[in-house]
Amino acid sequence: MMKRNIYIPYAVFLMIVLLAPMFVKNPYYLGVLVQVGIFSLVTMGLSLLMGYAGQISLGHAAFFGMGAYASAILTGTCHWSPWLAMGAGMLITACVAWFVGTPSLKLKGHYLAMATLGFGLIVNIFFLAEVDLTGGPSGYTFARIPHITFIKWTIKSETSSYYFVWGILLVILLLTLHIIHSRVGRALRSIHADEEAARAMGVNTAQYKVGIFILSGIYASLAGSLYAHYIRFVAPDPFGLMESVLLVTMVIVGGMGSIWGAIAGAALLIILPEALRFFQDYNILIYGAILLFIMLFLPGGIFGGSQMLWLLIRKIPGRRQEAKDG
Amino acid sequence: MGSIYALAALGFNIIYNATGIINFAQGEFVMLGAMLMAYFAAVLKLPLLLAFIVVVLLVACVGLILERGCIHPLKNPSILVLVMITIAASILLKGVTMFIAGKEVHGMEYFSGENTVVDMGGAKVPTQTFWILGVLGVVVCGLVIFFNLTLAGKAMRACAFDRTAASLMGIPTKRMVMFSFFLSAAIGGMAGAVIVPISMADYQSGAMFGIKGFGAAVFGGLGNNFGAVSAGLILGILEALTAGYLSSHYKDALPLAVLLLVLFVKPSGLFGSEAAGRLKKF
Amino acid sequence: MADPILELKDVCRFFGGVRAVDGVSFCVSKGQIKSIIGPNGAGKTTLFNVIAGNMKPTKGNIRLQNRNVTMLPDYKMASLGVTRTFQTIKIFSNMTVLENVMIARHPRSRAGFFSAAFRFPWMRREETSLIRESRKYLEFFDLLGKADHPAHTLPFKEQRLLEFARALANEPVILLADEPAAGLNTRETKDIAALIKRIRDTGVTVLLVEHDMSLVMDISDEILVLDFGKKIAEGTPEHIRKNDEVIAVYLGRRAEGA
Amino acid sequence: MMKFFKKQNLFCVVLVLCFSLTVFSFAQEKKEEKKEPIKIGAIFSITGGASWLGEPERNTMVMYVEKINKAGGVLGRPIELIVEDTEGNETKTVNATKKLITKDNVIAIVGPSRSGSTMAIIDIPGEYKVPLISCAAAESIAVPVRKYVFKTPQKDSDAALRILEHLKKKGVKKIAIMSEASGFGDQGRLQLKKYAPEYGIAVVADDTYGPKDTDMTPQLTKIKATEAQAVVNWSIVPAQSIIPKNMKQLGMTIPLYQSHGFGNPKYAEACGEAGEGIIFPAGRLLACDTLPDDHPQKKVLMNYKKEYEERFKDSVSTFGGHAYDALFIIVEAIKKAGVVDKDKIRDEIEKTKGFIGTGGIFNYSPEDHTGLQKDAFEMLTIKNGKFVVLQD
Repeated sequence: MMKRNIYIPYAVFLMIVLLAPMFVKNPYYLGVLVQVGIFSLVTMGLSLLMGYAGQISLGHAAFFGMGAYASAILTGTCHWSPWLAMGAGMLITACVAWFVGTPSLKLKGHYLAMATLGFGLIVNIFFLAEVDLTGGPSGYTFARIPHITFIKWTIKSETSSYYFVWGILLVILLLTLHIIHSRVGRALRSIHADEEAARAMGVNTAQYKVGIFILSGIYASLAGSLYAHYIRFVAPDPFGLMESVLLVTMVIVGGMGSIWGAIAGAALLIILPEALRFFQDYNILIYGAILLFIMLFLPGGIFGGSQMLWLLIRKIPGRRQEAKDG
Repeated sequence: MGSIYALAALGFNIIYNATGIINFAQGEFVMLGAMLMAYFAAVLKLPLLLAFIVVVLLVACVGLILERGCIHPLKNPSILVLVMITIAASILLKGVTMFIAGKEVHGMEYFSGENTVVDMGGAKVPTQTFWILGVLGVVVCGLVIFFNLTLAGKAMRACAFDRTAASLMGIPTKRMVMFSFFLSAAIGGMAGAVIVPISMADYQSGAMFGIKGFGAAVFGGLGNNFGAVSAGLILGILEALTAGYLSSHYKDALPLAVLLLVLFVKPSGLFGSEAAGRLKKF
Repeated sequence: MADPILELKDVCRFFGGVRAVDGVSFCVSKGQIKSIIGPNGAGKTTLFNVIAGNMKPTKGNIRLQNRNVTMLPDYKMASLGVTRTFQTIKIFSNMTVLENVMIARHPRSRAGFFSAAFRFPWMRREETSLIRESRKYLEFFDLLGKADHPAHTLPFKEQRLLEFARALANEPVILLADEPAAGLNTRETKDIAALIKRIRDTGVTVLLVEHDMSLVMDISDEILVLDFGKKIAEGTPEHIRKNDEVIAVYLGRRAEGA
Repeated sequence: MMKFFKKQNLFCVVLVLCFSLTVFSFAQEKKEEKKEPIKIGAIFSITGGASWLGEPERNTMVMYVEKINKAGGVLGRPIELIVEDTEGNETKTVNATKKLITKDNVIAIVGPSRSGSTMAIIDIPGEYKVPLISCAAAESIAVPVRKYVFKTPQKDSDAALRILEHLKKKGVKKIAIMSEASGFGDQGRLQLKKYAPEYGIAVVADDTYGPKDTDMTPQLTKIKATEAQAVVNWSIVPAQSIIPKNMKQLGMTIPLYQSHGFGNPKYAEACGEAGEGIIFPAGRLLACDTLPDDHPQKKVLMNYKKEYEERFKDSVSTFGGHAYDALFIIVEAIKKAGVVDKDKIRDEIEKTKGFIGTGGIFNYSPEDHTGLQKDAFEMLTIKNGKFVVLQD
C-alpha cells in the first residue's frame, strides 16, 4: 500500500515534467526550468539532511561548486570525458564531505551552522585563490567547458538540456523517495526527533549523519557538474555563502521534511526573481518581502502551507502542529 | 577590526541569550549605523557626539521595529523559521537602505581629524583605532554593570537562563526579548558608527560584519559575552597576521580554519561551557 | 547466582570532583526483575547511562552475557540487546506509531543507502516482514488500532506503552526501564507493573529504576540501593525492607529534605 | 498509513498544479508582442556587488534612449530599452541574456558590466546571432575575436602598459602590486606581471585583498618592508580608497598608482587628503575640463558630463561612458544598415571607424573588436581633490 502511494504522485510529476516542453517553447523559460531542475537536485539532498536528519548545512554551495569546478577543470584542463569528470567530482566531493562531516556533525545547532558556514567560505576562498587551477576570481577561462554527450545525443539545445537535467532529476528523485520510505529514512527521521533515543534503538547516529551528509554532498556535486555543462562557465561567485543561504532558504520555504517541498522551494526561488525582473531595482525589496511573508504566515513552507490549507478546507483540526514540526 | 567583530558578536549574544535566535540581521545593524553616521556627520555636519547618539537611537529603533513587526507576532515559531525571518529582514533592510542612501560608498573623517595617527613604538596607529577600542571598552563595562547591577539586566539574565521559569517569576519575557533587540541593535549601531571613518560603508557591507560577528560569537562560545569579546579580538588579530605574514589570499580562510579546529576539539567554543551551550535544536 | 546476564564490577563515573557512581558491583540474572532505588541524586540515572553506553565509565568493568562491553557506545549496546526506556518519554514524534516500532528493528535489519535506493527484492521482503513483526508488538500492547496515527497524538499513557513496545521490538536481552511510572496515576502504575511482569514472562530480563516504592516492592525479584553513588544494600524486597541502613538513608534524607 | 499518504498525494497535486500554472503562464505570455519599436537590451549589475558600475550605465542608457526617442528615434522608429539586472551573479546573467534574446527579441545587447559576467555568456550572442557590446574591460572578451561580441572599455593591458611606461619614465625599477581578489583585479595583476619585465621593472611584492575588506594595513606593512619604489593597485571596488589612507597612516611616501578602475570621483572623494597625487590611467572623461579645446573628444565628453550631471545630480563616471559609447555605436550601425536586422547591424558595428566616444576614438575591424588603442588612456592625477590630466 505504501508503494502505490509514493508512485502515484511520482507518475503525475513525471507526466508534467515530460509534457512541460510542449507548452514552454521559449528557450529562456526552458533555461529557467533547467535551472530549477539543477537546484532541485541540490535542495533534495539538503532536504534529506535538514528535513529528515535534522542537521543543517550552511556550506552546501561549496559542494555544488566542487562538482562544477571538478567538471570544468577535468574536462577543460585534463580533457577527460564529461561523464568521467562528473563521477570524479562526486567522488572528490564525497571524500571532502566525509572528511569535514565526521568532526562537524558532532556539533549541534548554531555551532554546526557556523562550522558548515566556515567550511563553505574556505572552499570559496580556495576557488578564488588557486588561480592556476581554478582561474581565480575571473572564473575558469582556460578552456570552454564542453557539451555533454548522452549516448549519441549532444546536450546542447535548451530542450535537450531540459530533458537531460530533469531525466537525471527524476531518476534521483525516485531513488530518494525509496530511501525515505525505508529503514534508512526511518533511521534519519529518528535522529531528527531524538538522537539519544535513536541511539538507544541501535541506530548508529554518527554514521547515519555523516552518511546523509555525504549523500547530500554527492547530489550537490552532481548538480554542480550539470550546472557546469549547462552554463559552460564557472566562477566563484555563484558558489559563495549567499548561495548556501539561498539553498537553505529554498528548503525551508518549500517546506522541510518533504522532498516535494524541496522541489517546490527551488522552483519558487528560481522563478520568482526571474518573474520579478520586471521590477528591476525593486526586486530586492519585493523578494525580501515575499520571503518574510512566507516565513511569517506559512512557517511550514509552501508545502506545509498547502497541507494546512487542505486541512482547513477539510475542517480537520489539530494538525497544525504537524505541519510545523515536519 | 577585531573590536568591531567583538561588538557584533556581543550583539549576537544578547539576542541569543534572550531568545535563542541567531539574528542574521545583526550585520545589517552595523551597516545601518555606519551609513547613518556617515550621513549625519559628513552630510548634515552634526556635531560628532550628537550624531553618534542619534545614530545609535535610530538603529536601536530599527531593532525594535524588527522585533515588533517580525518576531513578536509569531506565537510558537521554530528556531529555524526565526533564523529565516531574520535573513529575510536583512534582505529588506539592505533593500531599503539601497533606495534611501543609494549604491555608493559612504565615508567620513576620523573623529579626531583626518588621518591623524599616533606613533607607538614605530608602528603608526590611526587615532580612530582608539575610538573603537574606547567604545568597545565602554560597551563592555556598560554591559557588565547592566547585567550585574540593574534589575532589568538581572531579569534579562534570568530569561537567558530559563525562559519559562523567568516568566513564572513575573518577568515580562516578551518585553525582555524586545529589549534585547533594542540593545543589540544599539550596539550594532555603535559599532557601525565608529568603524565608518576607517572602512567606509555601502548598503552591502552588512553581510561581512554579520558573518565575522557570528564567527566570533560561536568561537567564544555562544551566549558568553567575555568569550565574544576575546574571540572577536583574536579573530581580528589572526586576520591581520595572516594577511601580513602568510598569504593575503587566505586572510579570511585561516581564521576560519582555526575556528573550525577549535570547534572540532571543543564543540562549545573557546570559552563556552557545555552546560551553558544550551544547544538549541533546529 | 545462576546465569548472570549483566555483571558490573567496581564501576565508577566521576564528573570532575563529583563521584556520581562510585565502585558499584552487582549482577542481574536471567529472567529477573531487578530494581535500583535510592534517594534523589544517588546516581541511579548515571548508572543507567553508563550501562546503556551513553556515558563511559571512569573505571570498572561491565560484562553482558560474559562479554566485555565496558567501552561500547550506546547504539552497539542496543544491538547487543541492552534496550532502555527513558524517564521523560522519548518517542519519535515525527513518525507514525508503527514506524516508531519499526525503528526498533533497526539492528535486526540491514538495508543500507544503496539497497534502499534501488529497492532490491530482498529489501522489499525485509520491509514486509518488518511491518509484520512490528504489528505483532503493537498488538501485544493493544496499540494496533492506532498503528498509522502520528505518534505525538497518542495520550500520555499510550506514549509510555509505545515506548515499551518499541523497546521490546528491539528484542532485548535486558530492558533498562528508567522510572516507567513517572507521571502516571495509581491505576496506570498498576497496569505498568502488570505489564513489566508480562514482559519478564516473555523471557526478557528487566532492570528498573523507580521512585514508586510500592511498584518496586511489588514486582522486584531483587533490589539494589544506592546512596551517594555507592551501593549500600542489595537483596530481596523483604531483605531490603528490613535493612537498617536503607531505612536510615531514606528516613534521614527525608528528615533533611523536609 | 493509508490516510497519511493519501494526504501526501494531495500536496503533490497542489505542487503539480503550481508547476503547471507557471508553465502555462509562461506559455501565455509569449503571445503579446508588438513589432513597432526597435528593441535594445541592456544587462547591467544594477544590484549586487557591482551596483555602482551598473547604476551609471543604466542611467546613461535610459537618458539617451529617451533623448533619441524625443528626437524621432532611429529610422523613424522609437527605441525600446529593456534593462536587466545581473545581481552580479553569473547564473542570473545567463538568464537575463537568454530572456532578452529569446523572449524580448532584442536586436542588440549592451553589457554586462563585469568581465566575469561577460565571460559567462560569451557564446550566447554567437548562438543566437545577436550583436553584443560589453561594458567590461577584460581582454579575454575580445581576444580571440568572437563574431558577435564587441567591447567599449579600454583594454586592461593598455592600462597596465600606460602605468608601466610612466613608471619607466620616472626611473622606477621595483614595484609592489596590490590587487583586489576579483576578476578585474586578477586580470590587471596578471597583465602587470606579464609586461613588467619588458620595461625592466621587477615585482617585489604581490598582494591581494578581498573586495569588501576594510583595512589593508597588514599588506601595506609587508610592502613597506620591501624595496618597492612604487605601489600599483589594481581594483575597481570602493576598498581601493582605503589604500592611500592606510599608506599615509603608515608613513609610506612612495607613489601610488591606481588602475583605471579608480575612475570614479567618489573614490577620490573618499580618499580625502590622502588621495592627492595618486596617478592612474583613465579615459579622458574624468578630466575633460582640463583637456585642450582642440582635442577631438572634448565636445562629446563635455556634453555627456553636463547632461548626465544635470539629470542625475550625480558626478559622472567612466563606466556610464562605456554604455554611452556602446549605445551610440549600435544606433549609428542601425542608421547605416538602414534595416533592423541583427546580422546587418553586426556587420555595421564591425565597420565602425573613427567613432568619437567617451572612451576614445573607436575603430572596429574583423580582427579587432576592442576598437581602442592604448592612447585612449590618459594618465590622470588628483590635484586639490579633482581629476586632472597629468602633465609630465
